[in-house]
Amino acid sequence: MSHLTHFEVFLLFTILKIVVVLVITLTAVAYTVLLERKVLGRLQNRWGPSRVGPFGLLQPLVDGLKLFLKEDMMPLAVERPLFILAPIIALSCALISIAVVPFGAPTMVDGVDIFEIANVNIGLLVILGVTSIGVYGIALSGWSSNNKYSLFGSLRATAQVISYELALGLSLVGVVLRAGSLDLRTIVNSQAAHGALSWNIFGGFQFVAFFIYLMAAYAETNRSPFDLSEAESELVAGYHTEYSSMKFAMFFMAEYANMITVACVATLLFFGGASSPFGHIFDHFATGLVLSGIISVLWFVAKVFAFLLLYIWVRGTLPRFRYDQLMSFGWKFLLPVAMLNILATALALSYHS
Amino acid sequence: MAVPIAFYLILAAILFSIGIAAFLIKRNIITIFMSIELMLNAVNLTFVAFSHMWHQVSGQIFVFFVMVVAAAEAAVGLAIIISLFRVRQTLDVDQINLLKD
Amino acid sequence: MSTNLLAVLPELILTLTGVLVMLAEPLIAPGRTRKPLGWLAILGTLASALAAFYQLHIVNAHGPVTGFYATIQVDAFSIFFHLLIASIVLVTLLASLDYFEQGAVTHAGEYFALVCFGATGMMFMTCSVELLMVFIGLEISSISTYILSGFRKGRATASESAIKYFLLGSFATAFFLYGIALCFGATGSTSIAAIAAGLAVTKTPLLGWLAVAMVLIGLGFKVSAAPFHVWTPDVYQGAPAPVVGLMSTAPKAAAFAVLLRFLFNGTGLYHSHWILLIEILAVASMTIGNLGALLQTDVKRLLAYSSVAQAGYLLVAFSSTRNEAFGAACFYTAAYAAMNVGAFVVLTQLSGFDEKLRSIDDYTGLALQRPVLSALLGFFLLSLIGIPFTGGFFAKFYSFSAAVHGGHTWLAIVGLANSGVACFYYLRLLAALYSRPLAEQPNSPTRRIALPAAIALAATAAATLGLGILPNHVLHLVQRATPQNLPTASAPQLSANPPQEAWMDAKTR
Amino acid sequence: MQIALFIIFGLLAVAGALNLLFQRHPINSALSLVVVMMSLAVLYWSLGAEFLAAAQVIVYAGAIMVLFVFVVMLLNAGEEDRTHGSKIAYIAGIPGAAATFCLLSFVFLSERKQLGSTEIGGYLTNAVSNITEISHTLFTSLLLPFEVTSILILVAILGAVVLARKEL
Amino acid sequence: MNFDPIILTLIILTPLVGAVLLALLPEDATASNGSKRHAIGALVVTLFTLLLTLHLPAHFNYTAAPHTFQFEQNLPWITNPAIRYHLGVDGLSMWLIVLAAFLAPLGVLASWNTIKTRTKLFFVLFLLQQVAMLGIFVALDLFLYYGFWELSLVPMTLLIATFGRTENRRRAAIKFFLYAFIPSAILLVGIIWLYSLTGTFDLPILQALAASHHIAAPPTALLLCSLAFLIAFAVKVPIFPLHGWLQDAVAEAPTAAVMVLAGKLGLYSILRFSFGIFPDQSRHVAPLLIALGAIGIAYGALIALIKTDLKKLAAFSTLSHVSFVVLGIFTFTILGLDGGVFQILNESLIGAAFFILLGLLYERYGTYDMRDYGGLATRHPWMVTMFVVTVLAAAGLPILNGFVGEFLILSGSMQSLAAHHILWTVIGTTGVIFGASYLLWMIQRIFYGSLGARPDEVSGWDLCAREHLELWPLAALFLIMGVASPLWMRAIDTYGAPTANAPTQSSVATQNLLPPPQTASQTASIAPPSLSSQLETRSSALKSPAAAPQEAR
Repeated sequence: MSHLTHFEVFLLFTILKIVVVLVITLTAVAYTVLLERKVLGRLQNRWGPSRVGPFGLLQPLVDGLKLFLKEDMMPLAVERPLFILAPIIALSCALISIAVVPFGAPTMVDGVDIFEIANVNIGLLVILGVTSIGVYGIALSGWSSNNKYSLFGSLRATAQVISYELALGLSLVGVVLRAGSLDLRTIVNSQAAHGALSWNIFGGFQFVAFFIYLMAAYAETNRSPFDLSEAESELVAGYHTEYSSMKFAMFFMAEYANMITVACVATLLFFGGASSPFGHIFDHFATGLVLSGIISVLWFVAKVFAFLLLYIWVRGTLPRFRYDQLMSFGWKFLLPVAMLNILATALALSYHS
Repeated sequence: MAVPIAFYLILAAILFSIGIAAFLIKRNIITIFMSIELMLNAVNLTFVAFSHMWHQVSGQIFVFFVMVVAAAEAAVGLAIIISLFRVRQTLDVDQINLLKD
Repeated sequence: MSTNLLAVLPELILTLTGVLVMLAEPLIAPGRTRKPLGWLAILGTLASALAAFYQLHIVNAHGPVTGFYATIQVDAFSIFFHLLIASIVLVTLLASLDYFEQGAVTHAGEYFALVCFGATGMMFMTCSVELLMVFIGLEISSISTYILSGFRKGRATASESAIKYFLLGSFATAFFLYGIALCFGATGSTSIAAIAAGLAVTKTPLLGWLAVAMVLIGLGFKVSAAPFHVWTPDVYQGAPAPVVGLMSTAPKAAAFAVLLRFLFNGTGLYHSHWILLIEILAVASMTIGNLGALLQTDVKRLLAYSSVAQAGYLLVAFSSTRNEAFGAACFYTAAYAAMNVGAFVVLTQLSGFDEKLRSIDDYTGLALQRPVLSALLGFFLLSLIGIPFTGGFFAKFYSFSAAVHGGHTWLAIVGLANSGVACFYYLRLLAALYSRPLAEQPNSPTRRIALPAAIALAATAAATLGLGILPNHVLHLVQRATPQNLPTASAPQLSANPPQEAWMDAKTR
Repeated sequence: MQIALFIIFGLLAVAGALNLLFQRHPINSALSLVVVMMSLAVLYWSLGAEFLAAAQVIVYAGAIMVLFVFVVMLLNAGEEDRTHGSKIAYIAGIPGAAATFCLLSFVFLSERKQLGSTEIGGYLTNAVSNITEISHTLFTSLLLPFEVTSILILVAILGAVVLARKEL
Repeated sequence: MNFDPIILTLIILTPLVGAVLLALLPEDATASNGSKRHAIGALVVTLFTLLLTLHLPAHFNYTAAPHTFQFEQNLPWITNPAIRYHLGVDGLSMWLIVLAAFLAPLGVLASWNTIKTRTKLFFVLFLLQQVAMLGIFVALDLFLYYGFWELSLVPMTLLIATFGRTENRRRAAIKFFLYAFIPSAILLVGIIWLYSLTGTFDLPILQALAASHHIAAPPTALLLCSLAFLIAFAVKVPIFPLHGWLQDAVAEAPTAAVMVLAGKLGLYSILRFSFGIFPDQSRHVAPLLIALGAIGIAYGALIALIKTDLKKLAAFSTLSHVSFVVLGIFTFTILGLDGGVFQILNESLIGAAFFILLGLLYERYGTYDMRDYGGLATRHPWMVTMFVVTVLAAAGLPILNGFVGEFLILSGSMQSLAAHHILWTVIGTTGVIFGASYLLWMIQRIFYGSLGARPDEVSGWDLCAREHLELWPLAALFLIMGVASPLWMRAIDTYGAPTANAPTQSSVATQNLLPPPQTASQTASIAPPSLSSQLETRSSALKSPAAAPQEAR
């Protein structure tokens, strides 16, 4: 590749990374759905999908096919442009935020870090920003549907997302304070020294922050027990009542992609990201650059997977909140606690230094 | 290729002027409010451009504060709009005309 | 006490008071009177005024104090405005203690807190020498007044007043900000001292001029100088009377303080340029304000236009030399505050929470039923007209003579002509008050004025009279208070140009 | 790259602003404004203000404008009517805005040489990163405004609660 | 104890304190026919004031040199602008003060029964009016004077607005106020302009400066400034074309207020300030003023002839009378000036008596329309006597006071024929004849002939004791002043009026040759020794304010 300029290499690698990550993410999305259905099934003492393919492994493919091939219904009274735009916003925002996630140890090939699409020194802010844009998808879908259930759903979702974004952001401040940076790699590195002991959640005493983050993230992704925007017992299907076929699938994918993003962020911020939980103890087993890179990626994936399981587990066990409970929980409990956490962290840090 | 600072400033001026025009022309209170936000954004761009020019970070900090203030203003403004709508059931400025001689 | 703490002491006390009021609010059962909160706020304001006196003591002994990396500068000028604002707030709070008892307002606690916070913002405006700080202070004061003006919720006029104030106020803020941005562009700093230094060497003077114009537009809105006064009548009409008393004086005083500091200390170099704009503003305000007031039948609207005109008279003072302009403008602010707050306190007392009395005709013969209040209102109106030996007279006198000394005799003449026109509409109200109604009503039992309101009235009347009889002391104080730019801790950008070389270095990095 | 970014996103911003002006439904205007803000975020980034770019997206596009959209949806605001008032406003507004623009751009163009030009990323003083420098300034020389902003926010919260709360 | 330095302050303060006390005194709600306690209070206060003022003629130095003031009190008050609390009287003002204080209790008595409601408000305002009037007469600082001048407007406006007779009162009040206020704003401009030139508001200093032509300004500007003064005073007098407010105000105002409405304030101000500070300029416009005065005499009398409303008739009669004074003083002869000053006193007394009498009629019959009256002489013999005495005094019957004034004025006007056309004297003299005719005709229509439109309502109630008390002192004064005028002239002569005979020190032309003085102190050094020493003493306490702004710059 010597005839390529540095910039062209960079461009090529980037495109390649995007494609690969996109494919993997979408596949992960599909199989997260399957995972959810299976785990939920087991939790509820039933089998879950099991007919298509071995253990139902082909189910996501078939579901996808079905959604693609179904007739795309467009109700008459909708605001057409926004109605179409909404799922696109939702999905693209969900996918874009993956771009700044470093899912492996820094591994340079031709001067390009192959385990992270874009190295931005304000990666955390980018994620927050992009996810905060994602709410437009939900808001607009409900409004453009011209359906009162949809509108209610999207109003709820909007209010909920705005409310919990505060707690979410504040919960991350402690981590940022510890790392002294918004760069995700730096944050990961700050907790890589002694393995799990130096993870923010343990060594950094950020378990309160993690708890808040978890709550807020569930609310941000409109997941149970905070899935009020699509509470089928009250609002039919909430903001995507009027959606069908591909557009519905996009919302669906957006939700699961968001889950994955949240899981990634949690991993990065609280669980040492792609670093090994055992610190550098086993480093000598994987001395090669690529091997150590791949192992780090595996650690990362494992942690994310654990999170996804937690998501599903929570969904299987916890009942849905009432709307006012949700709001007062966010404003009156999470927010103050998050502030106290910041205060405590800052005090502790200043004491240490 | 380098872009003259003046271009950024003119872009900001365009946005600011459109904001003024929208403030005067739009008839929906919320949209009027939005045009104010547009004007603030134009100012922010000016600040950032000058901050770049002077290599002074204080311009960026000013923008940061403008954002905070804009958020506070949005909260209050929208609350006022809601309380107004509760009483009047309209958002049209031409119908918000009880206060006249 | 550390310098920083000393520098923000009055503001700090007011903020704490506001917070305390908010914290104490839930302790009072719903439906119970919120007066204790009001008293708490009053005590806090008093404490803040005392703190300002303490500052004065320090400043007298050791000279001006800067704090927080020279973002604020406590000098006699700022202390004067601190005291003025504290007094206005004090009077407003006293007058509104009972006001909120009359109506079914459940947010009296929040009202008191908001007044305290708003006053904090205004105080910060007057002592900041960093435009960012000015901006924050301005926003605190503006936002709290937006809210306060819509405080009689459920009344269409209240919300309407609030939204109009809010929209036009924010619009003005955008201009103000643009002005600051251009200042920053011309000098590379937003600190007033640095701007003054930077403008002397800037290579982009046009930006500086534009900046001054934009800031003038923005602050022109805030002080309701014509042609940026359009919000004033509507807002004053719809807002609760005590709040109008507050917002027609305190934020304006603060805005004028900013204007003084910015124009004379910051962009004094461009005096010859902005003086033209000031002249236009002054003439337009006086003329439009007075002509507008002539056509009004609603008393609050009338006073709104009158306040536009008063802003014009005040701006006349700016056309003079530095020291004199400061003296005259500060004196005017104080006198205007005394008489205008007084007038609105009387309106509050006469008209009650529901504001039964709206048009001038509603006031016919009121002097016969409420003699004391009417006499006071008459006195304040006379002061607004500018009868000698009231505060209003000397305010105008100093302002106009400042203009004459500054070589703008024609401005003083326009001002005088306007004062003549102005007495038409003040008199209409005054004559209505004192003319016997067509049908002699039976003597209705005179409502007693509550003690706090009586104190407020006595204070404003005494201040108006005092400024009229002994203007010297105040004038000396304010003339002494003319602030100087102190050298800032962070050295201002003194280069003529953006640092191109450094930038080149950076590029090659 | 700088010029490409500037042209693309500058045009996008102007288009968004114009769309805000010409759209009659508030929600469309709001979305146009979001477009403007996002474009500006890119421009900020190109001028070396990464932190602001992110803040622009998070605060402006992600919070403030969402609030706008939320209120539009909540109040179910419809399209605005063409009224007599709007005609007057057209007559007054367009020339006023045009005059402002002409004045501003005249000044900027005439000072163009003095103002210099930009380079992508732009560098501030030799600080490690934009955020470090911002936070350093923020917590030293501009500490007071930062602290006082809390009062501002307190006031805003207080006001929003007072005004928007339904009376029983 | 020597009261001299503080007597003037006491004179002003007494009614002021009285007003405050009355304001604090609660209204007597139980009294059926209106509360009397405020009336009694006001009477006590005004009588006490009168007593204090009598100190002045008793201790007055009748041999004092012209241009000197007695009973002076000169304290620094405000340094920027240099306002001093400077009071003092001379021959011009001394009797006016006594007169004003003398009329006040009569005014209270005249309002005894007519003001039934809001007595408190009425008497408080009345006393405030008294304060303002006395203040005008004693103030020697231009600014202080202006303050009292403006203050005099307010209670009067309120009195008219509140106690006006008809529905027209609000309009009349506003009209009165505007007519008085706008010119006085011009006056203020003049005062301030003068201040900016000389750096002082102090009248004696200004007079000295003016007399020695040390006011550095172009002649035109000085003339304009003098006109600003003159216009303000002329409206207050009122001089002929500026009398628009008089008719309405007189028609509306209650008797006690009307008694002080016109005449003496404006005329005194012209004599004191226009003549004092602008002797040359005043002389310059004298022909015009003489003409206006003469026209005013005739015009007022002629209009009075055709008026049937008594109040309006009285208004025009007042116009006619004050025009007489204008005619007199602008002749700039000793005779004319003395006569003018004397006539001010006369006019006030006669006017007061006249209005009191009209008030009595109104009190009984509730109308001012002359056509409703007739043949009252038989029912009210005392009243008709008083009416006739007053009318004769007004018409200038020898041995009554009016004669002295009119005679002096007309002869003064004859003396100064060089300065103006004889026609004006002739017209003025004709006015006297008209004056006599409408007054006598009025007597004839009211008191003689058949009973008027409502004969059945004619009451047999002649003057009661209180009314006698009001009128007899006046009637007695008419006579005393008529036969013993030197008693008054003695004091008036000490008023150093600028007469045509007095040598003018330099002409306007030479004035320009003088180096323009910059400050008061500088002026003092240029001025002749005697003057400069005087200035030195006066300005010793002054911090030459004209220089102050320059320092500030």
